[in-house]
Amino acid sequence: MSEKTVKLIYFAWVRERIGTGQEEVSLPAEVESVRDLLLWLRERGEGYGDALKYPEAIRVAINQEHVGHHEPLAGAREIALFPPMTGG
Amino acid sequence: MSEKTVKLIYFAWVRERIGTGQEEVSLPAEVESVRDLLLWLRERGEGYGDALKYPEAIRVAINQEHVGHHEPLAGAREIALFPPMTGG
Amino acid sequence: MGVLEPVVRIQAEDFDTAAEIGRLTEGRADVGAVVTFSGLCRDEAGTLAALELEHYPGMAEAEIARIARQAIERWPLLGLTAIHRHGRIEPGENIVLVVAASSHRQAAFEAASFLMDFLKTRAPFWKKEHRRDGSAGDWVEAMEADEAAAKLWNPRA
Amino acid sequence: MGVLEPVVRIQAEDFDTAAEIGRLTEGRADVGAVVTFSGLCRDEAGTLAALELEHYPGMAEAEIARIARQAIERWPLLGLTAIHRHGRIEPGENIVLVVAASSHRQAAFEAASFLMDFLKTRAPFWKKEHRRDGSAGDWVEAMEADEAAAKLWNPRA
Repeated sequence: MSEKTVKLIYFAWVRERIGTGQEEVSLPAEVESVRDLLLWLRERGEGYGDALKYPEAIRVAINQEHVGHHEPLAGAREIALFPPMTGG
Repeated sequence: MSEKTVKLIYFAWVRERIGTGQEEVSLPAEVESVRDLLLWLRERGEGYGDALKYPEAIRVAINQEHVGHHEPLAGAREIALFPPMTGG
Repeated sequence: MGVLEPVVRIQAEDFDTAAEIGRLTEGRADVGAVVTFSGLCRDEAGTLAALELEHYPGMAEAEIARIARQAIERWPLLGLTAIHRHGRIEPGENIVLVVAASSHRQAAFEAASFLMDFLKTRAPFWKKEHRRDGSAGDWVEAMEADEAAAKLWNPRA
Repeated sequence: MGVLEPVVRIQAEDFDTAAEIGRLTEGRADVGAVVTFSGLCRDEAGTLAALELEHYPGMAEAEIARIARQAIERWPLLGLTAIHRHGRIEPGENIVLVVAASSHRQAAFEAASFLMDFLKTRAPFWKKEHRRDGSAGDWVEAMEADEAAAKLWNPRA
């Protein structure tokens, strides 16, 4: 039943749609992977639903490193969600 | 029997071996191609023989454009002989 | 001599390309080739007022340094610099600079090109357009061509 | 708008890379990518005192301009500059500069690389080494790798 607290950070249109740049959340134990997190967050409200409507379009970094959607969340302190990058 | 006068220009070790940077020469009518010129010049003296011992190693420009060894000399006013380029 | 450490900077202010070349070449005579890439903000046929560049502080530096270290492993480099600006950038202004120094030109060209392809697809930066007509700007969309360019460096991956 | 004319200069004095980038980018906002290549004199592990660069006046400019026009035909460039020095050049000093500007990075990278490969193999310049120990210097030999690099741009030729 251990809930874990992580810092979520959002960028670009993910941030705009969710309506905040970052927040602390307590994740239920059954949210084990990146994909689980995206589906769980999507149900948190309209902004989240709008931002995460197409979860496969969302890029994710755990502790400031890119990860795939099957990555487990174990050890995650900081999880960032964002659209594909457009730097350079 | 028409002899034609052309300006010959030499660079790098071709210049050093021949011992001059440029000269005017009258070419016999039978010297028709670049290859003919290289073989004819090679017989003009020791420096020339030394510079043009391996004619296939010599690069040639006619009127300041690179040409191959089969190029005819017709229309040539300025013919330059030099080793492979090493600029850049 | 240890492994080369790349110079990586994320900054709001403009950079000085000549100074960055000088930093990699001055006081040494083993560098034979320096390639620079400067990326500039285009005005999109006059419709763009500015780009707003958002980034992920901390990860932006770390990710660019990771890409730069991959380039250093892959090519015999003598210097490697990557500078990426953030904040508001107007048409004609610089956005990004890469400088690669090596003994020979091929390594410098390839490393600079590699670094740019991966900066485009892996560095956490996002561009938002501010339009000259005042209309709400869009977020620039990632280009599939950039993904494809990055993938070409690892054809078997 | 006519066809782009390349900037080609053969000179004894050093060049200013930042000024040459500025010449291609200032007062316009359609340039998105600038690639520069600087070729420098290496000291060959401390044995070299200087290079003496001989060139064919007239043809050097003409040939570099021909190569530059080929690049302009082949890639959508917005600016192209090639500067080659002659005379005595010491280790650490600049020898050659190429600057290519385009809307997008691939054209700028490829055009700069193309120009360098052909400068190496077609521009009428020759390097003589002056050795630090005062011994008679050799003429630098052309490298087969440079010929091969140039040929790769026209695989069917």
